[in-house]
Amino acid sequence: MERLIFVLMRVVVTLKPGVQDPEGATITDSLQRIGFASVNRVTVGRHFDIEIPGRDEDRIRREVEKMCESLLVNPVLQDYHIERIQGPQPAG
Amino acid sequence: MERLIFVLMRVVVTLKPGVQDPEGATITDSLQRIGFASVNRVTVGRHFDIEIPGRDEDRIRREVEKMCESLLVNPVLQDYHIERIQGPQPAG
Amino acid sequence: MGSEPRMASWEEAGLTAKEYDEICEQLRRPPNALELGMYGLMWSEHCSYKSSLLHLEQLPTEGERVLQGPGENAGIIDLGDGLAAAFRIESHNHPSAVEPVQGAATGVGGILRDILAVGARPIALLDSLRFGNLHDSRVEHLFSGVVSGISQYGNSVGVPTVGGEVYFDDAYADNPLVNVMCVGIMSTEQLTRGTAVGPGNPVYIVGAPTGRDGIHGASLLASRQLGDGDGDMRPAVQVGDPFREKLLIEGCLEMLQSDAVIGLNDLGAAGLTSAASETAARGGTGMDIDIRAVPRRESDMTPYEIMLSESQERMLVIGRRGCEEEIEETFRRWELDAACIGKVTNDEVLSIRDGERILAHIPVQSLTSGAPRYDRPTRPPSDCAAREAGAEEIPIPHDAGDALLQMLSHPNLCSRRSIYRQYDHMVGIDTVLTPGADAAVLRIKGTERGLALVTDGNGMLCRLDPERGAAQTVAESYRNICAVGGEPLAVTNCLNFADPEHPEVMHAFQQVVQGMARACRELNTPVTGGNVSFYNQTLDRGIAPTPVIGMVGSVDDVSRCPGRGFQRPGDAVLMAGQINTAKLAASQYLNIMHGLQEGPVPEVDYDAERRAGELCRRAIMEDAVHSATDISDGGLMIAVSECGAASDEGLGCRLDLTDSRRPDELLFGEGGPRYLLTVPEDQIDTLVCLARETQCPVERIGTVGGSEVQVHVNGELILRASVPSLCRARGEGLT
Amino acid sequence: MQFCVVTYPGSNCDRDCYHVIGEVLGEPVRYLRHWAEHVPRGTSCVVLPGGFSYGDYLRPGAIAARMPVTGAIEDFAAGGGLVLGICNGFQILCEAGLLPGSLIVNDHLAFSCLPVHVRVEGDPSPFTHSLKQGEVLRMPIAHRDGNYRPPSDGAQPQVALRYCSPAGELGEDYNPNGSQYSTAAITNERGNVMGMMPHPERCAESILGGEDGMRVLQSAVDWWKEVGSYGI
Ligand SMILES: Nc1ncnc2c1ncn2[C@@H]1O[C@H](COP(=O)(O)OP(=O)(O)O)[C@@H](O)[C@H]1O
Ligand SMILES: [Mg+2]
Repeated sequence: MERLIFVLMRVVVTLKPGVQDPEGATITDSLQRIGFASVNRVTVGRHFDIEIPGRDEDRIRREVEKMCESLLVNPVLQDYHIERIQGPQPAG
Repeated sequence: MERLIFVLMRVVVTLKPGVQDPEGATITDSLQRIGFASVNRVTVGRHFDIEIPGRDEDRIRREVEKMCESLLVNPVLQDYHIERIQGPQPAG
Repeated sequence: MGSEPRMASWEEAGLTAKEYDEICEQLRRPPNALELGMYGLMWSEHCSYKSSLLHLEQLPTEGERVLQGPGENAGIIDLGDGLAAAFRIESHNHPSAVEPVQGAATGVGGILRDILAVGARPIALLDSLRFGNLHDSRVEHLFSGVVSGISQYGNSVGVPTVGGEVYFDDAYADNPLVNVMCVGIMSTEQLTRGTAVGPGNPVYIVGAPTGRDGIHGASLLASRQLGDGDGDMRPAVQVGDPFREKLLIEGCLEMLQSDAVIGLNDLGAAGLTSAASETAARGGTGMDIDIRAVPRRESDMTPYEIMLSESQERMLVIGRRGCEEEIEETFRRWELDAACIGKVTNDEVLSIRDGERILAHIPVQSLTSGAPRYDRPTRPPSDCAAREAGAEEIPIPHDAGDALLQMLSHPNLCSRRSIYRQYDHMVGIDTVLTPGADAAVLRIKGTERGLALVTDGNGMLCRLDPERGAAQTVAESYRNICAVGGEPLAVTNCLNFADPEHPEVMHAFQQVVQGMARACRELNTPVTGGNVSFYNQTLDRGIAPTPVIGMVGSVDDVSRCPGRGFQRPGDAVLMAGQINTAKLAASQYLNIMHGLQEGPVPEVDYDAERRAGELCRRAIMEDAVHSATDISDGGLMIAVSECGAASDEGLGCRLDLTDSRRPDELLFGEGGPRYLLTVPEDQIDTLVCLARETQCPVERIGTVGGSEVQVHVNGELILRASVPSLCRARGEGLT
Repeated sequence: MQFCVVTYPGSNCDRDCYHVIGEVLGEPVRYLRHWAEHVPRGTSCVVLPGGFSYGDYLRPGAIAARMPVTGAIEDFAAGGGLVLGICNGFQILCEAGLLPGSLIVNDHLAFSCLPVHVRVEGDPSPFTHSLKQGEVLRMPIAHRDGNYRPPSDGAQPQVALRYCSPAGELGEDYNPNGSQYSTAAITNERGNVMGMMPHPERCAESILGGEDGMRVLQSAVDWWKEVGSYGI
């Protein structure tokens, strides 16, 4: 029997430029207050690490793109890009 | 007058292995439900992009490490690593 | 004067050629680009009410309890004992359609600041929502997003969301409605008007720095319909910061304890332009503002952007000269920036400067009351006759129990628990009756008294008959307040309509206002304020006319407020009011079971309404009832089922009716004031006396007991359902 | 018995706690602001109220835990003073390391505002002093991040309350947020610091549908009278 092979992709989501980031602003403030006076700005983003079976990275990337568009990313407020973290390897 | 030079560092925070990830589990579920049946697992993490003045990247990296330890990361639940996104350049 | 290259033509400012000429005339010169932009916002439909004002003048706005009527940031009514309540409702429909979470969240933020602006502490929120059919995944996305936005913002600022309503109808598929009402409480001395008086007094902008977000929100997003190019408007989407809002609330309320502050105004639609010109207009003064002093989020913002930005979580504070330090210090303690951006003047002109350079110079009255007013053409709808069709032809259901379960599990009638569970409805520890009751009741600490609050709207009725539908909406709110023992006091309203330039829409608008005006006059609930939202239309599909009423009542003794749940076996089930007039026409039964939205909408019988309301209220305040509810959407059986489902012990009841009408009409018919009361045996006499005194019919229709709802008509058992099965059905609708 | 209620920026149950302690419990109470560097002398109990300190940004309780007053509260607790963290207050105490473990997002991800039942557990603490082990209380919860996770070193915290059925049984069905072992409240080893997700101040008056919350607060007062301090 063939073992399943997985690829691990990371979707990195950031706020669109110009969109307000109250969380980032509050974190910046707090860092300054607790002694990191020089911090100029902190912005917050998130990522999704997606484990998906297959070997064909192009196909997988397109699949992940579709996931972003249908669920993971809010196109009104967020931008994203996809990074490969691990190439095909047996599931962990 | 000299212009301030900034470095942009990214702190990538991920859940420690074994920590419950209700959000990741729900997203995995939803993706499967809306047609991405093959997705094996999604985990969720976040990142902080920190703009900090200076040229000395080593010093800045140490500074950012201190921020992680004193506020940004909860060591009970989270791991982190620091990436440089942009080297020294005038503030944007 | 400075010139702004970005907007040159009146069209881009959202104005007509005639309006542009009018501006030139009032200014006695052509406006420059910045001035034109300011006019564009202030004369937009959203800010100027240019299509609606003429009609709104019909509304009754005065009453012994009214301390402040329309025109201010919120209406205020006197509660006695030196206390007053401020309240208002506002829409955030367009922003929520573009980005449901943030659109709804910032809607909550906006209405909170209106209440804060009159000097009251916000104590309650209510949300009135409309969406298309939930089977559509796009609608589902809007629905869950809106609920989560309200929950995120309201919970975080610590103002409980104590009630609201939600309906699903294809009419809202493209244009969801998100109306939020806020209620605040204050001592009567603390009434702060949004006025700028006293030339030389400093003007502050407090809270968030001004950003590029929300530019053109009022003129473009809220004052015209959504079209294919919505994507382009997306940069206007704003992200709410409830944390900063909470600090603003606490900071401003603390500031109002001292007399260092003369006036407050929120920065909402049309941002600084509107806040400055409206406070000056109310005070009969002018204002001189230096935009250099305005804190900004981005360094390269133009004066145009600064004056038109609708960035959230900002307030305009008119201080007293000499108190600058106290003002700045108080806000600093709340971690808020207070920047002095100018001063009050006596020239009745709004001057905008960049340092020494004057950028705009406009008479205040020209921006505000100078806006045009339109008497837009109206035309009754052409398909009126078709809607009068009767309900006679529809088949009588084989199994009334099945029909009941089907009705109960419909999204329009089912339990709303999955929504209000996500809202903190208890913070503030005043919520005596939580969501799920006919009206929310909040106690007033330190007294026995309380406030009863409700929102209500019915687009289906208003589409069938705008005038009667609007009157019925007011009546339904009235019933909800009476059903918890409250005395209805006053009304705020949000009028959600399609394109006012369409004569049929304008006709419905005019009819709705007329119906609402009559009902509010008859029921002695003056209108203290409101909001109009036009252009809820996508291409040629407009929403149903949807006036949403927010009503405030006063409860003399909150310890008497009953729930609607059955309490004790053996209690008599009584019906009070217009007992035998319910019809299937224009009912939820026709809508849900037969897909028919038709039939004449009944006229409100105001005498019957007042009598029944008084009976219910007095029965409650005399502690004669164990439970009370009004019978509304879905008719008698839905009300009875809700009483069973709300019973802590899972009690049912047995009803014995004598009636010759069709059973479905008897069980599910709607119309007229009807209250369902449960009364211990030894209090039945009290009810009989009250019935005589109030001249309101009361009839015993059954007895509480068992764990089933059973209905016997003329001695024959026609419906039987276990209380757990009713609960299950009610729980299914929104999952 | 002198109480202090802490107000962090974004706290929103501070006024509720203040009202209940002063008007219902009838004990002296004052506010303590986040910049304070000391807990006032004579204070017996500090209450960290619910709400959204710092907007719950970053992680609930994380920023508040780094404010000066939290350090002062740590000293106060070390000296034996009583500390009660409610909801967001519980989150702050975990973030500050005064209590072990952490509170993550509810397993169903949504905010939940509803009444639940909790069972009093065995380990002694001033806050459960007057309650019987196994007794069931009804109290409201209102949170999005109440899913308790014990520390990763395997140490088991002292549990004061667990979510349960009205009859006191434990089980998935009665656990509103996925907390490990249905944990609703824990104390530190000494027992003088307690964190709880349910809101006792929301059920301290019968007009609001119950008075079980009073029993927790009254416990602390009784304990103070009967046992006295931990030596402050
Ligand atoms: N969107 C909402 N937000 C909060 N509470 C709601 C919402 N929708 C409905 N509710 C609550 O659910 C209950 C039932 O609502 P509804 O069916 O409109 O009541 P009624 O038929 O008595 O007018 C009410 O207590 C109402 O306040
Ligand atoms: Mg009702």
